[in-house]
Amino acid sequence: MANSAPLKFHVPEPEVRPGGTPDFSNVVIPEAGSVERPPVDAEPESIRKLAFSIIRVLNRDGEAVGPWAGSLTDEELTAGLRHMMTLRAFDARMQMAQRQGKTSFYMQHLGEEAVSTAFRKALAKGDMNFPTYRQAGLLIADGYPMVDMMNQIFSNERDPLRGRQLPVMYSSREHGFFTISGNLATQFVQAVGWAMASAISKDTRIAAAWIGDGSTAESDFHSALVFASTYKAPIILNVVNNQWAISTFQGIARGGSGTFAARGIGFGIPSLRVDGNDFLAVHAVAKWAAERARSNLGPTLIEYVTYRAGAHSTSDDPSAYRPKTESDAWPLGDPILRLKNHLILRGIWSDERHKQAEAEVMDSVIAAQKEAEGHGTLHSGGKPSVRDIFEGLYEEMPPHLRRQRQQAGV
Amino acid sequence: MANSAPLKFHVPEPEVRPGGTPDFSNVVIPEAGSVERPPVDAEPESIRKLAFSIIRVLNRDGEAVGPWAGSLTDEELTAGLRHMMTLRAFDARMQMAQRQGKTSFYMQHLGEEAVSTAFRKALAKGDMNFPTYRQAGLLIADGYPMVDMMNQIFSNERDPLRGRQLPVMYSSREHGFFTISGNLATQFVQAVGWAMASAISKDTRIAAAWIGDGSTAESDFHSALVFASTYKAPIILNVVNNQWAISTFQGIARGGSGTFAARGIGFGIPSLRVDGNDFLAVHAVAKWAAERARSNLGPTLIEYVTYRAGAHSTSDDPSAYRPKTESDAWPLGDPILRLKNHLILRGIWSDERHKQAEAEVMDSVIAAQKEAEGHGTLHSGGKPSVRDIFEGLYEEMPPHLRRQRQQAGV
Amino acid sequence: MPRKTMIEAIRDGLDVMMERDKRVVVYGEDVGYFGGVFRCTAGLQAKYGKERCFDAPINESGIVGTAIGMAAYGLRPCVEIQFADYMYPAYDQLTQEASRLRYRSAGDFTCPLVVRMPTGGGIFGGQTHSQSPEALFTHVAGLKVVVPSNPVDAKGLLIAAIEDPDPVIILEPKRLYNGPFDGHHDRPVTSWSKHELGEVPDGHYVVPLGKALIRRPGAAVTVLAYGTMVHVALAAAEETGIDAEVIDLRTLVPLDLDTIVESVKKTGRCVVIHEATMTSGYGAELVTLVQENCFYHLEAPVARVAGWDTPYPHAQEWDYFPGPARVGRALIETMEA
Amino acid sequence: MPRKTMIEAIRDGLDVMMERDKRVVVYGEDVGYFGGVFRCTAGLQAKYGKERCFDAPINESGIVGTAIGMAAYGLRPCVEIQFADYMYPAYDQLTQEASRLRYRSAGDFTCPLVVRMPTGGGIFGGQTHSQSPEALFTHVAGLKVVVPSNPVDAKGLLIAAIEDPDPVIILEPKRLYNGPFDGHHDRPVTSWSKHELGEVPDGHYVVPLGKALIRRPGAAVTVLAYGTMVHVALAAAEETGIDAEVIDLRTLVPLDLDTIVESVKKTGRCVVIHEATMTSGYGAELVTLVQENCFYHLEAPVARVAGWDTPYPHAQEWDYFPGPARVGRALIETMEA
Ligand SMILES: Cc1ncc(C[n+]2csc(CCOP(=O)(O)OP(=O)(O)O)c2C)c(N)n1
Ligand SMILES: Cc1ncc(C[n+]2csc(CCOP(=O)(O)OP(=O)(O)O)c2C)c(N)n1
Ligand SMILES: [Mg+2]
Ligand SMILES: [Mg+2]
Repeated sequence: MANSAPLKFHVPEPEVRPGGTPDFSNVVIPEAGSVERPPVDAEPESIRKLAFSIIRVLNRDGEAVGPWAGSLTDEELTAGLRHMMTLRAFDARMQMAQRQGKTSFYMQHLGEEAVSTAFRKALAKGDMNFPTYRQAGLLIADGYPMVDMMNQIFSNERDPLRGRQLPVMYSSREHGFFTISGNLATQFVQAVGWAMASAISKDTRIAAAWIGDGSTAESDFHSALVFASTYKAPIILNVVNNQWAISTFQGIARGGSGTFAARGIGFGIPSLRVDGNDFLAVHAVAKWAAERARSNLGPTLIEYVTYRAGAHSTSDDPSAYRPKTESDAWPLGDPILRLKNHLILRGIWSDERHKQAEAEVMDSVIAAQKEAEGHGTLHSGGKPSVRDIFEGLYEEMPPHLRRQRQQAGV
Repeated sequence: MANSAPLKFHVPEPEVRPGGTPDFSNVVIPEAGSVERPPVDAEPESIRKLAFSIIRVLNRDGEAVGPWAGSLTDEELTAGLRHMMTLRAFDARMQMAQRQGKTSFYMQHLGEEAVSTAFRKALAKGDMNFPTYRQAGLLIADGYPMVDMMNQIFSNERDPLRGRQLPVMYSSREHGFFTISGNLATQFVQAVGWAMASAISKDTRIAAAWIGDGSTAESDFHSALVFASTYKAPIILNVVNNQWAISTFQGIARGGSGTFAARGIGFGIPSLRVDGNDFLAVHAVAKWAAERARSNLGPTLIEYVTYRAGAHSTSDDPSAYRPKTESDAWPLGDPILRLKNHLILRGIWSDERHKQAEAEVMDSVIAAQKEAEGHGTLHSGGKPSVRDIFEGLYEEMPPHLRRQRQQAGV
Repeated sequence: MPRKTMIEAIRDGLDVMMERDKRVVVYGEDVGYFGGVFRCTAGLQAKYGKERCFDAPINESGIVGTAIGMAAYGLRPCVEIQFADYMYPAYDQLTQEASRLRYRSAGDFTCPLVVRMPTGGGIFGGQTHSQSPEALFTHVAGLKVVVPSNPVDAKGLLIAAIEDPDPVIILEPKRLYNGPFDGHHDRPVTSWSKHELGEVPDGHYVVPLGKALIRRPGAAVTVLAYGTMVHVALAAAEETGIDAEVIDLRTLVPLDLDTIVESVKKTGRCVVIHEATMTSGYGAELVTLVQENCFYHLEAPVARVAGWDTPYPHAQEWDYFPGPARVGRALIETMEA
Repeated sequence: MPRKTMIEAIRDGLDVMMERDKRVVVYGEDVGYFGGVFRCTAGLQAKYGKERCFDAPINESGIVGTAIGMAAYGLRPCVEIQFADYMYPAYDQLTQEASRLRYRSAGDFTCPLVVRMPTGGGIFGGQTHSQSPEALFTHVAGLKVVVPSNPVDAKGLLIAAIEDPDPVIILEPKRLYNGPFDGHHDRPVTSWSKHELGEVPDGHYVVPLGKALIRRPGAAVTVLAYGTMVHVALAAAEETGIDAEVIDLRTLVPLDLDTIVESVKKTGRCVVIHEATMTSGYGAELVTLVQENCFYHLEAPVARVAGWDTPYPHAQEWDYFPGPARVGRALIETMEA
């Protein structure tokens, strides 16, 4: 062995870095409509190739084609467009509010609006999402009041979480939205536990777990797959592959596997990849997975192929690690534009209605913001109380916290 | 959704429980020689089916057949047989010593002797194993003195680990045997780090990680696969599937995946299953993987299909959770018997030589035991010192430990 | 009243609660069919079915992580970590998730979760079957921490924990499972059947969280102990002849500070003992609270007796364990100080 | 001498060691190409290549686990955990593996590993970007624990840690990265370029582990602090006019007990402060050691000022942070006691 060649250390690198020309030629994109739609009870082994393809419904011309088309009505589609537009407008305003010092932090969804808004419509009332910080579309599509979201972001006197949580870490049991954790991946396995509990209780409600491409590297991703696979939990395991963690591209988490959906194969879990910028495809695949879960067929893993067009958070500047124009080169396009074009082609939408809707949406966001700011922003106006530091940690406040609260003079 | 049928909770169960008739009819066993031997640089995608088959060399008649045969010389084979016999005799004596109170604890290898002894011979000097508690064959096949193993087991005055470690938790850097941890799976990802370090250092040495079927459920198994896949680490990832954790059968860890080798597929890691009771097959597959690692082709995952014929440890009684005769029904047979038959067929061994070898092996084990017992056993004779509690935690003893040592009066 | 070992008492507590409350589910490694490596769940799967008591994969983070999800759903999971030494993979879920669910969601979600784990040494378990990690939990806001020292408390505290609306960690001293143990490892083993605290009432009863108990009233010095060390403390008092007041804390968080302060103000002296490593152990918190609250009553420094600041060695177990001799010495020194 | 921020000083320390010792490798989340979310490793990949400084998957257990393997191989890994709040997934590897490798193998394998992690609050980071988990490390035998309070120490302690043959955890108070911070969040930000401890010598030098430093000599009361709290303590002394002796511990394990005891014997009073939650914090250990070693010199109970026993809230950050007002009050009370 002394004569064998020296070993080499391999570190994956993205195709381009700042200064280079964006290049997505390595991303193989199947034709819309070309990927089969197996029955929901197909043997996982028989559909492994779905983990290496991309299910798409909207083609370049804006038509909905193939076996995954047709899961939504006209009304649902226009509502979906409005949800995505609302999310984008909401993001724009909150991003600005952060720059104005009205909050400490914000995280936007730019380019990924289809994923959470379309997904929410495939679930039923009572189902529970375990989201990350980039699925506010679940709330918006379910009609959670924007002003409550903003109250949380501003940590003001009406903040439902009483100032305790980082901005965007919403919680709404009523809207099937589990309290967000700042620790990545922890919620992914909790979701499996929730789904197990629902099965144990002979309930009909299912769970949906959410995780980013970078966070699939975390151990709790594995734990979730192990438990979901072993107990056939009624759950949808969602991986949002937006190509980037913070400064690290998805290759650092993914390694040699080709896709993130591939991870599910090793657990016998049906695993699909879908065009995350295609509202119709996201909805159709989510519906397929929800039906599986609800029919006692067990978990499904879905990888949403999308692109994080904005910065990771307001603390981040992506131009330091990727070409500025990379987002424009992203081959799956913009989800709002794609759905808009489809609706126009479908004859139920127009450029004028779109402009008008944009204005309406922005008005409603601004109105909500005005209302929320009336209750205060991080550094001015109404605030949660200092008592809120000590309250609500335990159902009943133990003596040592009572003493400390007293010391704090509240 | 209110009308959908209630969910059901699924808990996997082994085919039989105590009182039932052992049944391995669900274990599909391919013919010896029937599985292809791809080139070491084959694309992982092209050899996925190796994760769902079983590579075997020795057939029912004791012949070595197929593309994986021929990796060992006559001398190596007879040496291998002797190593397995030694390990079995060693186990028998130590098991008894535990019952006699000479040590607190022991873990045997009954039925799994081929795995570690054959594997060791596929590695080179300087390579590093990160073993679990059930790979003492690595030491025996590498010529580590049995008496030192026993000194450790007896926690006596010559214990190389000075009484600090649970019995069987050996350590020998010189013999490429990493210090064993009582915490499952932790060493699996450390092994990847060692391999990365070797590559970073442009060294030629490779690493081998070891884990049991039950322990693949642990998070560090996932961490290891992520890092090995991303950095193409020069490592062999070994999963010893002996069908049982403690009282839980492998289905609890494996879930719906069919095999443990399947886990590697989701990472783009070439993954093979091998007959763990077939000395020749184990060696051939290990050699293939070692060549891959040493040629900068990255990690390989190997699942050894074997059966834990004995109790989990001396604290365990398997008759409480599986039929007493299940071990006899195990379809892959006994590794020692199978190699013995092959050697006889090959004309280099006989029943008489075997009997004689058995006696010799037992003599050498007994001689080693006598010597070790001369240095003490757990409750009598020579002991490690009380100073050893305080020493060697840090290279230099910090003041607070010096104070405590003084308090302890040593 | 029937006499039970601590194992039987725990099993009985689980049984009572599974019977009363359909939401109670029990799982962990080897917990289902086999009934746990210490047999604390034996018979429960047969009685309540695989949906209420089942085997888990060897993944502590997954066990606690799924249990958090179940608790948030509305069940009352009571999970077992096979040894406290193996809780570390679950430490993130326990300390960053279970502990903060109620707080961070302002009560929108809660986490009524119980995690049981055998703890402590004295069984030649070496570095990885002997640890006492209680201080790693007491430092974490949002958890409650319980350490029973006998069968009757073990059952009553367990029931209280399961009924508690917040996450509770129960550290069960495994050396006490089958009998009281006072540290005299070279004397014949005694069993709970000969001990009054082995008298465990049938059915439902509660030992409230946050209430300590004076095991031995005394006037000379206060001894603060929990788990195995309660028995060691009683032996040391007996053997030194010092009239120690031995307080069994039972719950570390929330702590029954009133009982402690009242005792120390009376005795003027205090010895704190635990089996865990000394530095940053829970004993440090106890000493601190005593000197904060009783400074002007103290006639001697508060003494600590604890495990050495090293891993728990296998062969030198009895030189590591803070047995009655070491505790007795501390009592004498504190009396003479 | 050049003035540097703490970030620049840390980067310089890494640079010096990577230059001197080929075995030093640096990795972590966003650490490679980008140079770390706090920029502590900026430029190192460009200078030393991807083999010496690289990006890691988001898996803290994997980062520390692989680093342990590298250390056992013979390298000197120095890894970054992006925030101390995210070290929990690695807690098993740190506390059960890195800490015991040398001990359990009787020196056959060792673990010269450094783990850096930004710690503490004051940046509106909420529950998951503000934690101070030092007590979760000080309780674990086999680790060393370092908390620098300024650029010159940060570099010298880092170099000492990398050269140390055993695992060292460095908790870097992120609120100090760009300037000294005394807790007056409503005053203009000051920078290290205006502070003498921003004077960082070029090249190799060491601040030895286990040595505290008296930042302000005084006769009235001893203040034990580390990290951000050193600056808060100095401000409180200044503002109350109390002649406090402020000791910057710098290393928590091993602790410089001699310096502490000498000071408290002189002053007869002591206040211990930290930002971490109070109960079972490292302050409890300090109080305990002071009362064990200086009991007969103490004229008042040793006081503790610490974070409340709750998660670190986002909006009420400054009501949580133990700032100069709270510390000042403790100083006054201790003087009046
Ligand atoms: C346990 C843990 N480690 C690290 C971080 C810091 N962190 C926050 S977001 C992030 C990147 C996550 O990337 P990805 O999973 O792809 O999600 P995305 O932001 O792209 O939606 C990192 C490293 C964290 N929050 N938690
Ligand atoms: C982290 C951790 N959890 C639990 C245990 C207790 N334990 C020791 S061995 C074992 C079973 C392991 O089964 P497997 O991985 O199949 O290995 P085998 O014993 O069959 O070789 C368990 C649960 C442990 N040692 N470490
Ligand atoms: Mg991402
Ligand atoms: Mg096994």
